[in-house]
Amino acid sequence: MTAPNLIVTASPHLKDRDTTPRIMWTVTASLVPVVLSSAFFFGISAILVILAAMLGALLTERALSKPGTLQDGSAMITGLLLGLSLPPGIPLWMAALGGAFGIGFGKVIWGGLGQNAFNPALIGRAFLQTAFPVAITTWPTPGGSFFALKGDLFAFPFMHPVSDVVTSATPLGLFKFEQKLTSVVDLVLGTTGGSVGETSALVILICGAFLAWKGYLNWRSPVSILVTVFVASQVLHFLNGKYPDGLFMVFSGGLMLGAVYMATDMVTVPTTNKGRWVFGVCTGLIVVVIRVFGGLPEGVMYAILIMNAFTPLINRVTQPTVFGTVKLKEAK
Amino acid sequence: MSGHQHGAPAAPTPDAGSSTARLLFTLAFFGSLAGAVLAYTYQKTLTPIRKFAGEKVEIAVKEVLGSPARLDTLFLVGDTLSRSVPAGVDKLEAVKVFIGINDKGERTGVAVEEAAPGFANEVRLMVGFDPATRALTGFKVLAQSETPGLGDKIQKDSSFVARFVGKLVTPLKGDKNQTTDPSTVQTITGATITSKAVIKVINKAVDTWKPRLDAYAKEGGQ
Amino acid sequence: MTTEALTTAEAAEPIVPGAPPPQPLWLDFWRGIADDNPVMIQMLGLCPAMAISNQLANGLGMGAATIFVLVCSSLLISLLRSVIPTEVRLATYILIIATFVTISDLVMQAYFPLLSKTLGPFVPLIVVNCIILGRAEAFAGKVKPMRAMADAFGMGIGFTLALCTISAFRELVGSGMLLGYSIFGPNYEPWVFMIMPPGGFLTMGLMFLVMGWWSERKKAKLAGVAA
Amino acid sequence: MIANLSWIFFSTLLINNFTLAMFLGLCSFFGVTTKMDTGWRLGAANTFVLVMTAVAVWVLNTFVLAQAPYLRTIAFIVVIASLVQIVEMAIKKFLPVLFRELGIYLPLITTNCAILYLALTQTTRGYGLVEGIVYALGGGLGLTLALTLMASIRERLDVADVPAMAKKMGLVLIIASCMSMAFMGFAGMGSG
Amino acid sequence: MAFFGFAHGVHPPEEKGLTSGLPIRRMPYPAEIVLPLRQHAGKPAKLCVKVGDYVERGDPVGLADGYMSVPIHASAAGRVSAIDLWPHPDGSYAQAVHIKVDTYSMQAARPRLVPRWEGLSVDQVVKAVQDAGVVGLGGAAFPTHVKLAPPKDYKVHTLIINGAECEPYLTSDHRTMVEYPERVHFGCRVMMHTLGVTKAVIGVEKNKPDAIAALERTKPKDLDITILPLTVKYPQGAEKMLIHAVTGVEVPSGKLPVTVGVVVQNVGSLAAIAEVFDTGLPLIERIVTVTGHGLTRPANLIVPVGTKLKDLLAYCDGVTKDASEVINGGPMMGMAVANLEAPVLKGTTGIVVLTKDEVRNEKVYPCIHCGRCLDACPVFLNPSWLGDLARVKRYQEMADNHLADCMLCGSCSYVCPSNIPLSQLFQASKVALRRIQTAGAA
Repeated sequence: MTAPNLIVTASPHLKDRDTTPRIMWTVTASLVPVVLSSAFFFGISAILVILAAMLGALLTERALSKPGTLQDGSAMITGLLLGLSLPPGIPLWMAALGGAFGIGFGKVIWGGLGQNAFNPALIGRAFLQTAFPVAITTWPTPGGSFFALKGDLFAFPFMHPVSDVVTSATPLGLFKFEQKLTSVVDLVLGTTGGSVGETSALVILICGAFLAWKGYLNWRSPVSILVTVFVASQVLHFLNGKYPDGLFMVFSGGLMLGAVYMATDMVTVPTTNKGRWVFGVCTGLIVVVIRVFGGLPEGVMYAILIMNAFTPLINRVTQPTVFGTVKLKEAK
Repeated sequence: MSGHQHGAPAAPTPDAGSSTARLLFTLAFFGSLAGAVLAYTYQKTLTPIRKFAGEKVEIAVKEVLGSPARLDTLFLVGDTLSRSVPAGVDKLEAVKVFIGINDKGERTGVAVEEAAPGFANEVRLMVGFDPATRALTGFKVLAQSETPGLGDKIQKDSSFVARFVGKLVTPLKGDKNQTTDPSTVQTITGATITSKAVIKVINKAVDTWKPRLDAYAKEGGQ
Repeated sequence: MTTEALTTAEAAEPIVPGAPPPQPLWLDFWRGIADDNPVMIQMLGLCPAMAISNQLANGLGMGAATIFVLVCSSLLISLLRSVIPTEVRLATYILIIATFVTISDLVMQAYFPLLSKTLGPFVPLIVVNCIILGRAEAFAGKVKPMRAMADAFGMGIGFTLALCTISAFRELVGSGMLLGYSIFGPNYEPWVFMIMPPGGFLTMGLMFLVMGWWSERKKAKLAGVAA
Repeated sequence: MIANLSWIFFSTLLINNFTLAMFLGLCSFFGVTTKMDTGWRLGAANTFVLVMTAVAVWVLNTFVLAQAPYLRTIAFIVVIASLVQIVEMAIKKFLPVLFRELGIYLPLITTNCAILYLALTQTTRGYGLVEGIVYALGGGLGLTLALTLMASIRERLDVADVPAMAKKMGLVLIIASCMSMAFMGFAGMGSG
Repeated sequence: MAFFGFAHGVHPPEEKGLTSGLPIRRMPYPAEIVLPLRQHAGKPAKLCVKVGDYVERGDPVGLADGYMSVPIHASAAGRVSAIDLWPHPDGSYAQAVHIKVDTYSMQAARPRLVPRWEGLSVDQVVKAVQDAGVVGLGGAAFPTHVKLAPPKDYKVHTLIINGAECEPYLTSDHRTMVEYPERVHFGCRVMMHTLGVTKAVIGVEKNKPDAIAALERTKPKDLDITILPLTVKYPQGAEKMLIHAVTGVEVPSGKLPVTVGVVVQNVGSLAAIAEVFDTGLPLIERIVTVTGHGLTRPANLIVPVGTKLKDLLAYCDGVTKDASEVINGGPMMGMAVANLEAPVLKGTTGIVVLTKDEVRNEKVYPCIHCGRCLDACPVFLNPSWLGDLARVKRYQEMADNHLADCMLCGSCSYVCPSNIPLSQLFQASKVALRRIQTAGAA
């Protein structure tokens, strides 16, 4: 018998096949249909916006982080999700800036992957929302030629977008400011105004279900968000007909994208399953409160960010009960 | 005390404790000195402060009423209007309505102060309107803390202010698009809430003050 | 006062417990601007440093008011340091400071009404600015008037400089202007973010980051030399 | 009335949060938020003093200061300092356990600008007694919320691999910025 | 019996098919056996032979040193050729007795008196079991006689027999149950008699239907023995998990099973007890599963204790080219062996040879707080948070977060997508914590 080339490692010697990069890249891959649907509705503009956001995120990660962190794919997801949550006509420099801001202040400065308390994509989005409130609420009309540029994509960096945009309000905006409801069929299919990747609720839902089935997404927070939003708005609708019904609320705006892809970012939501329920229910309630009573038509981004801030607290109070300690507590 | 200067321990008294009388005296002395100094400063600065406050209101009134020849001021006493300041209230702080009168002695409009919650905080306006026709003569922002560059257009964008002149408050409505409706105003893109707050303030002003003015007119006051 | 008595007084100075060690006057002054900058190093007075720093004019106004209160109160406290009993010194300091704050508030209302309006309650809030009470307690109450003044000026200018840096940055990026004059031209897309509250925190954070980066670099260099 | 009070409460708690939007009480916000327990305890103590101050300020404004508005700042700061002192003594005497936990933070409250800010704005806005108390409650709870959240995030960061340059204060301010940004989502609430 | 399983846990690939169908074979005696004196939990045995002595099979070479200790017996007849420090499977060196196996010996044990268990008092049974050197054969090697005499303060009502064998690859217990069910039942009878309990439950994972069938078939009519099929999950065989699965009761944190009136024993140990009261032979050989994709011919073997691993592997036709790690025990909790000179011990359940592809990927990513370890931990700890604490060396806080309840089952490490060696960190932290506590006490 020949002496084998032995190595010695610590137990356990077996390992589940999933790795962090594998999770990240699967999530990225699952977003491909969402990107394709956005390209279908908004043409080349959608692709350009997504690419710009990704470029901003990846370059910042490359410049500020330790070498080799690009491979884990998390910066890619941040850029992709940010791009999907922006209006298709936003100047590209803004999209890239948002990506850079999200990665820089939302992730790298916290110590990199796994340490940040807030979702970097949403930090980038919130920054853009606050910094350029007009550009980010200018919604071009979907449809038209594939190669037609919507809005002033190529505005000179740091300069005002100049060309006029053919705008159409988002369903939520229409409702908030003009009390007009959009049909649920349009919302589900996505033939409405809105951000690049948030319009087609159906595609997102299918992609999310696929991820959940593969086990790369914890279904608890998205399910609790969607159910809470539906129930809460249905109750409001029942109390006073001027408030929108549950179906409209669930399928409009960025709720689907937020619930499926942003409220499941493992780093920034509670680690405990109990905590994920709490997170989801609270996020859903805040979404309804902001949409119905707040000044903004859409509140998913803010709701998730606010609950991100609560995450360490939720984690703390929802720690699992250690095996064999229930009796001890009772005895005390 | 400061919490940040832990390095400085309380100095022990050199003369082994001052008497309570001395402590009280010191505090009383400095207290009265401070009071005196402040009273003096207050007297000195009161005139310019009041002048500025008065001027500010006057400028606003003149602006919303289109520089009338003469201004009449009515004060709110209880729920009715009166020519005299209610007892015990400073003239500057009393709730009042300004009536613009042109050189022919006709009433051109009235100006009142009104406020409502905006996007960030309260929006306070001077609203000028003609109580007879419910037509707006203009408005001026007295206080707001809306989003800079967006919501604050209600103060800084004169074209927005101009959109309101001549509109009928029956009541006033807002719309995203350009409109020719006499009681609809185009809102600011991206600042719908603030625009609506302005509209709300105007509606509130007309709704609360028109009955009071009508009642006052019925009683024969002019 | 004879020369001899003066020498005795000089020698007696460090006996006051907790009194700062003797130093050249210019160092008393310089310390507040650089090594002991109230905002950047001691992290005092952060509230006004962020709350009113969205325009350079505000920073200047606030800085001026603070310098006024700081210098006047330091001078007065230093002058009266032997009169005020230790037990009630803090109460007296607060009285003195509050008086000067109210004076500056009234004067601003009267002669700079617009600035006073934008600064709002932050002028009277100078009373609780830890810098002022801190200097009174740690310095002015224990040294001679000249040193107290130098220190107060230094601290005040240090505070104002920090304030101006922050507010200039925020105004420049947030509206493309400085003191109301357009710098980047009419087509500049302002980052409204910077003049909103999160921008205040961010700008301050950036300053601390730059300082942190600088001190890390220095540390690394020292380590490199040592190695 | 109820609508007005709830507007005061929620706008102070969420939209114009004392810490995150008005930049008040930052010394304690940055200074004592390394542990969550101290964070929320300080917040609770602050809330208590805020409510007491609101009552005291109402009394002062109604009965004492009407004739001498120029003495407001002095009167308020003296009242606040005494209040804190009284509260400290009362807690020490009647709730010694709580005092042991809160003791070192109580004097810090005097220099917390949120208290004086409350006194001043309560005056300029002409709030009555009930409005003042609700305002103080909103402000105090907002403060507590910000302190607790900040502390819980910082506790989590204790085990994180934060870059050296951000360790001291930089990151804490970035966190504050992010939280402030998140709370901007409530803007415009109650105006719709 | 509310539950037949437990919450959480993981599902590593079982890989038991390699050996589960192979009958147990006896391995021929090697040329030399090495018997470390430290083979069990508790004090090592006391040496009682010297170089040059001739020992028969079953003669003691080390005697029990106190109550928490058992003797070590020669597993083959031969001459003591050396007593020295020799590689121990745990990676250290330990005092060991070398016996040069007598090739011409019949390898028959000395004739001995077989005790009749029915007539013995509890103390005598305990003594007999201790003298026979019986320890838990599930891996921990806890002296079995100690379990036979639980503290008098507790009333034991159930004997639970652990036939779960949840570790992947291993089939030694499985084959024991299939081929020697009578011995299991006999050992069970002795234990029940000694403990004075009337009820016994044998827990067997559902993936061993042949074992369940064999046990059912041979079940004695006069005893209340239940054979309970358990869900297939790792670590179903952990003592506390098994008790929870069988009785629905959680053993209080930091307490022994006996506090809830339960004694747990491994099927292998029962067979060993049966051997003691059947033939009088002490524990000198055991059933070892030699398996893994890195091994040419996997097998279930009766191996004399003290056989060197290299001899064992050679008997199985050696390892394949891509073999990269040899593990003493199961792949989840077993330890990698650095030196194949180390011998098989009483507690060696199996030897697994892993290939390059199976060995953990060593690139460690930061914790992304995915929460998978929380779902995996059988004792409901928060390994993610504990891991963070361990990284910054906050051991005291780890203790406050129930580090002591961690049984190092490795489920968290197994699921961690970031490859964080959680269970290794916890082991190190436990050591560090003990050091801190001793230092504090001193």
